[in-house]
Amino acid sequence: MPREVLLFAAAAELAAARTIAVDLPPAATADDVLAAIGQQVPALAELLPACRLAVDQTFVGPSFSVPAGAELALIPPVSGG
Amino acid sequence: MPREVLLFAAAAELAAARTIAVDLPPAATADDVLAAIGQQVPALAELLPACRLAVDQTFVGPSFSVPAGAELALIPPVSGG
Amino acid sequence: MTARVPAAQPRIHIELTDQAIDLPRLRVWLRDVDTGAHAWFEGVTRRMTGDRQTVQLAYEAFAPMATKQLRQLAQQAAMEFELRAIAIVHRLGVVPVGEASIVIGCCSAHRVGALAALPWLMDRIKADVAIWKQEHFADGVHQWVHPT
Amino acid sequence: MTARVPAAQPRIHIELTDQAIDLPRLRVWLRDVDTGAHAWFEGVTRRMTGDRQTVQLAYEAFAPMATKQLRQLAQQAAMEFELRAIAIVHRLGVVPVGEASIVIGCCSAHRVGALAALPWLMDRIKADVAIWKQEHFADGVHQWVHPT
Repeated sequence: MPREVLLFAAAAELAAARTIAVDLPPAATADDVLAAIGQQVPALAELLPACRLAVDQTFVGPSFSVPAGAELALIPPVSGG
Repeated sequence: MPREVLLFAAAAELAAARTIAVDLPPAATADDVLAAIGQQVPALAELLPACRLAVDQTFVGPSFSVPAGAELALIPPVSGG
Repeated sequence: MTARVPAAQPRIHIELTDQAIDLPRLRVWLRDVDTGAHAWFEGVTRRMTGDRQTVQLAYEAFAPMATKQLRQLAQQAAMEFELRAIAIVHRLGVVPVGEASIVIGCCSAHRVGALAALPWLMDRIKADVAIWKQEHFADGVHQWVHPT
Repeated sequence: MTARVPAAQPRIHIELTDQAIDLPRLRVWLRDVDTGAHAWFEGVTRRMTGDRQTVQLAYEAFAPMATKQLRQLAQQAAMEFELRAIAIVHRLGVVPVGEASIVIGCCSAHRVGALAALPWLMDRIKADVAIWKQEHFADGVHQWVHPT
């Protein structure tokens, strides 16, 4: 099922897009989401190991099970302050 | 020989004076100065153990030998900031 | 009855803005006659990084997430350091050299808390809050900063 | 030749004043486009100490000694924390509730130095600098504060 993932900063620049759609298996984990992003958007592959997934604006660990309808965001290394 | 000692804050209030004169032996140490103050101004005796002596605006240790003509100041516990 | 007045809830102000940060206005907001210690940090765009000259920085945020994170950090800091008020303002978009990208102000009854809160907050903001900095150098290069 | 420009001497401003401390003016003085981190501490007369209400504080200094001590501390802090500028202003005489008795501002290229300098300086100022505080309580008592 296609799910939308929000992109920011370097990730948005590399993908030349603010959002991408990825195909996820049912009951996908955060790791599945990151893997799907790498497969479908090769331009992001190099940055991906440094990124974290945020689900509904909260960082989640690799085995977190992504709920249906949740907002997904790829968070590259932050540099605010 | 009489030497002038500057007083501040609680010490000035207890002595009801901004300066006092104390008699010092020749080659007096800082400890000699403090002892002389205690003897000559009993009102300061209780506060004295908490005070430090400053010679020419620098704290000195108990055995520091006080030069002739140096400025002496009794420094009660500080509370700036 | 001489019941103690319970400690007031800490006041918290979180703001993302594309305008210059108005520190004097924040000082008025922070004012509190029952706190003896007020501490401030301003992170400013500096001209030189090593031998390289910066023309400007530009910040981008995932605004709802960054706001939520900053609020949580402010609440944690208020508890941990007994702060009575805390303001965190981050500027987005272009921040020219000499202007502030972030201002944090906080106050507590005694100095230790307010002073310890600032580095604690800055470390966590730089590690986790969904804000990104793009550096524009005088040599024409611009790049997203990836902290090492 | 690509010789490094040697680090500039740190700028230092030490002031004892019987006027309200003008923080905006100090911010202008501290400004430096080559420093990314500006940190400030304001010590303010607070209303309550435990259950006791303070009406005002009054500060007295051995001014030449205090000035010399503050300058030495500022120089040490500048070296230890790689500060590029540092201002320490202490108010003397009456300081009403809500007004600042001391303001310290400093700046450095990176945040760690400027933030670490403030508690370092405050600890030393409170331990050693020849300045004394007299507390005036609402119940009519006034007393010299002797830190315990």
